[in-house]
Amino acid sequence: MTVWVEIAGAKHRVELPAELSVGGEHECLVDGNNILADAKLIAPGVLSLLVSGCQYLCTLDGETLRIGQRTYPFTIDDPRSLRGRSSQADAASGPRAVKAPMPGRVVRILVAEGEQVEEHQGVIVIEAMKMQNELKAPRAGRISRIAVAAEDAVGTGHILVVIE
Amino acid sequence: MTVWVEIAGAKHRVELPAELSVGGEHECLVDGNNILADAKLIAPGVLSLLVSGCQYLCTLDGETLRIGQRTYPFTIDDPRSLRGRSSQADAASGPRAVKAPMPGRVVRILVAEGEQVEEHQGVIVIEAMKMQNELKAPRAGRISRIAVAAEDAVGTGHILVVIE
Amino acid sequence: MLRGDRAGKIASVMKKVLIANRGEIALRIIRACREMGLATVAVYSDVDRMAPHVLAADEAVRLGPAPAAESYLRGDRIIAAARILEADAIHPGYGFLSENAAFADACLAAELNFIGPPGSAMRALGSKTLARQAADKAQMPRVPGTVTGLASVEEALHVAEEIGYPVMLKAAAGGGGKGMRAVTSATDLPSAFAAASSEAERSFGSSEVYLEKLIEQPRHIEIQIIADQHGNCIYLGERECSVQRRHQKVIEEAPSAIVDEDLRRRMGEAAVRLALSAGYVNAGTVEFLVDAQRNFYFLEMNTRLQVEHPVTEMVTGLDLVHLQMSVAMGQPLGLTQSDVALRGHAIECRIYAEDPDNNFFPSPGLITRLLEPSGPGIRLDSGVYAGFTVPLDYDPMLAKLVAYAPTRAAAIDRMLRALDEYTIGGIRTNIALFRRILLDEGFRTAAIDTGYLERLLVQQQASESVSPPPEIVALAAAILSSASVTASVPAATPATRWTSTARREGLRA
Amino acid sequence: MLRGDRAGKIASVMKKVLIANRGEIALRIIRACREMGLATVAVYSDVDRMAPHVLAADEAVRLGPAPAAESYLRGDRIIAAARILEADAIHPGYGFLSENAAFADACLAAELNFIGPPGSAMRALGSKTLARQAADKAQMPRVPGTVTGLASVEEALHVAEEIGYPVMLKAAAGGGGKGMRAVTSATDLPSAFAAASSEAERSFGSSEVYLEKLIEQPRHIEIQIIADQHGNCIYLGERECSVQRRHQKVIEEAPSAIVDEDLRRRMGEAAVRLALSAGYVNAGTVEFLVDAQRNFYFLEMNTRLQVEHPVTEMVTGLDLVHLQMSVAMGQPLGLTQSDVALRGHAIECRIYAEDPDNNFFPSPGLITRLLEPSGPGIRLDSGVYAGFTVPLDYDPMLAKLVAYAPTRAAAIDRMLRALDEYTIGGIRTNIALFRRILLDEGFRTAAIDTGYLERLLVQQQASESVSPPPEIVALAAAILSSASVTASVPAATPATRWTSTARREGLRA
Repeated sequence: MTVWVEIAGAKHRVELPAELSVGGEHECLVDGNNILADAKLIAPGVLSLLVSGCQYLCTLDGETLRIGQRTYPFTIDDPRSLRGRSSQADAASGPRAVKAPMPGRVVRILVAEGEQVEEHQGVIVIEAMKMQNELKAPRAGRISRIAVAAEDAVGTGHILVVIE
Repeated sequence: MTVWVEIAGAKHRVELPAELSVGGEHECLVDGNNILADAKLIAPGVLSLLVSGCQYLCTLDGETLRIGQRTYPFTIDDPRSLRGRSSQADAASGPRAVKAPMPGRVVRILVAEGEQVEEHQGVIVIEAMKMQNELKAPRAGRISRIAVAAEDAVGTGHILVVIE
Repeated sequence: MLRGDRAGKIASVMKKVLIANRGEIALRIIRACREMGLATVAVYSDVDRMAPHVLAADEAVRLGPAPAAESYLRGDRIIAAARILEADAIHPGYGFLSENAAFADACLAAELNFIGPPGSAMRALGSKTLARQAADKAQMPRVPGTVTGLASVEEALHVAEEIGYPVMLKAAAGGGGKGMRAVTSATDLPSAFAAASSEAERSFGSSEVYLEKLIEQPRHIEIQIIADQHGNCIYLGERECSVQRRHQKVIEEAPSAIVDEDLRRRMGEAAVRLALSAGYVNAGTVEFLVDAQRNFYFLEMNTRLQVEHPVTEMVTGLDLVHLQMSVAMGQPLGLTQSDVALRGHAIECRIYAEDPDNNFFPSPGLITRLLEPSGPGIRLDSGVYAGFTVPLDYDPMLAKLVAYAPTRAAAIDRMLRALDEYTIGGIRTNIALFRRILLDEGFRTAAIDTGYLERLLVQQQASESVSPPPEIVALAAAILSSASVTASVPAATPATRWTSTARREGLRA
Repeated sequence: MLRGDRAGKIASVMKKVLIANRGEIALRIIRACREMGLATVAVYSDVDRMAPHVLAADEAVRLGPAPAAESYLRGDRIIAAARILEADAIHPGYGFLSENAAFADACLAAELNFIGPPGSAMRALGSKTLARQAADKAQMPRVPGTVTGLASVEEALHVAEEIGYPVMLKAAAGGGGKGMRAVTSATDLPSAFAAASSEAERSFGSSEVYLEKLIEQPRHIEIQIIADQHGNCIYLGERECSVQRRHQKVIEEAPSAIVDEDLRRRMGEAAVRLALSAGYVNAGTVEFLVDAQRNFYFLEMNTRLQVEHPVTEMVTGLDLVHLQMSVAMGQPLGLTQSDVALRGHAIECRIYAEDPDNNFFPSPGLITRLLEPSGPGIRLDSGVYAGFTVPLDYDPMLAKLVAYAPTRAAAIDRMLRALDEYTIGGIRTNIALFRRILLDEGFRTAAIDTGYLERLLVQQQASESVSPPPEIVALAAAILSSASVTASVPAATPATRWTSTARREGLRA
């Protein structure tokens, strides 16, 4: 099985044997280099990787890999993976949505539909865990839509305001 | 759904509503008595039961229920349950098997096939976790079969010796 | 100093305690009750039915919907629950109703033992301006400035001239940094006064502000005291809480690296004087600012158990919640000042559900995976478990991780080890931030003040020396991702329809 | 007292430590190394690839198949692994090779720093008969009896007559209760002598037995000592380990309820004299029997870190493994006897995979569920996790649970609270047994001796007063059973083919 992994802007080609489950070491190819790895899944999302005597305890959390105390955001390019490439929707031009970065409640809407806003101007305030957070406009433009009202509960990624 | 539960020799008829999953309290019938219960499954096998203000944290371990620090072995009489009634195989008369009470290795066999043994006479020694354990004959009789040899690895419930 | 016959009668029958709080502190108090043979009643809002404090209690009562105003702040419902379930005492924890004098009074009126100071002491020491007057009476050094609210901007200009710039405007009813403005010259004062007043009005319903000399790069050091009903009051050493972000404590430690025996005694005796002057009973904390010359200035008094009380427990060997209960039962302290000795060093990290990489946004939600540190010198007071959904309605503290060791350096290194063992999956936390602080030379040399962390956060983060090679990272990512898609067998412990429903309910809330 | 130039050279370069052990003690040592900035190498047998100590280490090396004789006892392979991975020190933990003088010598020969006493000190104090001779030289009280093996039954009869019955026959090379016989009269001695000799021959390959006066209902109390390479040696108070089953410690505590300052000093000074007389370096324990009149008698010396060292750490505030490392690096202790003070009380429960309801049969296997205690005053040194398969090849200790509190009574009640929070599912454990002991009046009044637990176990177990009504038990059983059959949705975190394979592998082993 071949998987492309993108970490910190660099793409790596990783070839894994079909059956890693049989005990002992396995030959894996990373960018063409042979790595003899003893990989054990300790629990779902928790992997112990033993390579040349070094032991790495790796945990998966969403799209982030953690090894020791270091974290590595990554993307996978594999048709069988649940995670595709990162979305290209947030392009630089075209309408841009202000989305909720966390679950919360809408406290105040600071703009009106049709209003012109500057980049980094505050557009909406949402509250969670006793903290109010003012969300800013990602670019200058005109408010084309306000998708929520004060007191609304919103989830992560919920579209709040759209700027054209 | 009706379930018969046997605990410490007493049988209880328990009627549960079909859908316990909807939040809040539910009417359950135990031996004909109505109990208003708020039941929440915290994790597989871990239940928080709230009845008349009292909170019981209950955990399931095999055929044993634990509430607080007390444990209650029980059996369920429900066609849909994975656990049937407890096996009736270990009757008082007829051939009796000496089974391994834990995984281990056979260290010594203390009897020979055809030998007469007394009740509580040692018949076999198995070892696990640096402890040797001598297993005794459950009743007097003749050794009709020795199913293992020294150094064999055995699992829990594995038949070791049969006494007729 | 006894609180009268009635209180005495109440105190004599303490068998069941209602804990009017949630999260780690409710669990911590339930544990103390269990250790003392006291039955426990938990209270909960709709989103907390499966919270750890409910699962740990003998009895539990629903208070109402998620918002605190409709649940944990409903003193009437809490008192009603206590009466129905025949609890004889209420422990308020910290936050919520813990410093509400009217609630303390209402408990007393309902013949419930409020485990905390009497309402009168709370009133005398709870308001910042009243507390400053009490501090003056107790001959306690405090930051030069007004002790009452400023009537006008003219008065503010006059006082500022007298004590000298820079000065600080503060809301009298305030806390948490709201209604505060630093002012460096007379020209800036009028606009700052207007802004602070209106922010105070918006935040606390009172526009009253007062003015103090600004202490530059102060350390925040506080004294833990405990007083019984018989007039005994002692101090249990200090805690240093200078590592703060937006006036919220992030790391606390005991003892402070800059407090010696003499300074500890002088601060401690001042704190005890203040407490005794107000008829204080039970545990309390007197907060001070300490300047570079080790002058200390009274800041305010917290009339309750503090979040950071465990570091004091680690270095004194005492249990503050046990002491709170004994005192509330009318027992004498059983300790004199000379019985209190500090040994070793303890550090506490407040583990928050927030994302340090993204403006510290809160991060409530389902905890999918939890690996907790333990072993020598480690104490974890946690309020979550794997499978629990952290509600968005309350403060973001998930747990307090405490490390104890013979020296400050060893405690720091032990904390780093424990942080390495700590994994909370599914939500973002500030665990990695602590690693950064604890490796920073400034923190390690105790060169800290209340502005330390904000300065650190604007610095470029140094990359760590040891790090796995990129091909190992790629390999691990590939294997873990493949594993998650090739899942083909049911789990060893299959989740049930109930669990899934419960999780959906939690997420929906 | 320095171990010569070569040892000095070795000691000066300690950067990476190989831990020649498994389970909780390997993890505990790895944690200490991490806290001290030392890299770690774990070793493992085939059934331990996924053991916690491997997952916690920086590097890991396979030793061989499951049986200890082919893995953890293979000193040659361990030394080879240390050389290949360029470790400069080996910590042996307890058990396995920890008291093997030849292994300590082999480490030295391989220029590896053995973190423990020199082989010479182990030889002088390791054999029971040699140690008794050393104790006599150090003017240490010991149980009256022979210091060398008995040549014949006639000599045995003669000695027994001299010291008076009852007497105890013991295997010189023995331990764990094997080759021991109590004898109350001369008529019984010949048969007991023959039985003890042949049991000693079978168990230890040597039929040598010696004879001691039998101390009736003795307490087992031991002194922790630590010595550096510069001739400094101090004692760190005592531990009481009288709660035993089949000569295996079950509960340990510090301090002992019957040891006062004077007795502690006399026992401590005797222990230090013995250690110094043998050129002892590093941590060690001198075990004593104490009779009803508080006379103490030397029993034996353990030339290694003990299982129960945490209770000493809790009451002294010190870290014994950190001290072991410092001493091995050639550093002076940095502590004098007057720096050591005991504070509060600590109790340790050894959590075993065994079934107290079924003859204490061992219970290895897959841990399906794990809820661990934590919070104030609780330390857990564990060697397992949920999903780990406890191998049947090693000793059954899963974890050590330690409770600390200001008093013995509070520590007992705290331990009860922690035991209530502890759930280990899938295998049987002795958790419930501790509850029974800690609630027993005999234990609570410290009326314990080495026969205490065996006497308790033959008593009828009193049923506890508080218990949920039968209908609640029935309801809970019904709901949990139904839930487990109505499972219809996949788990939130689906297990993968790998996990399942891994579990099958673990179970098959």
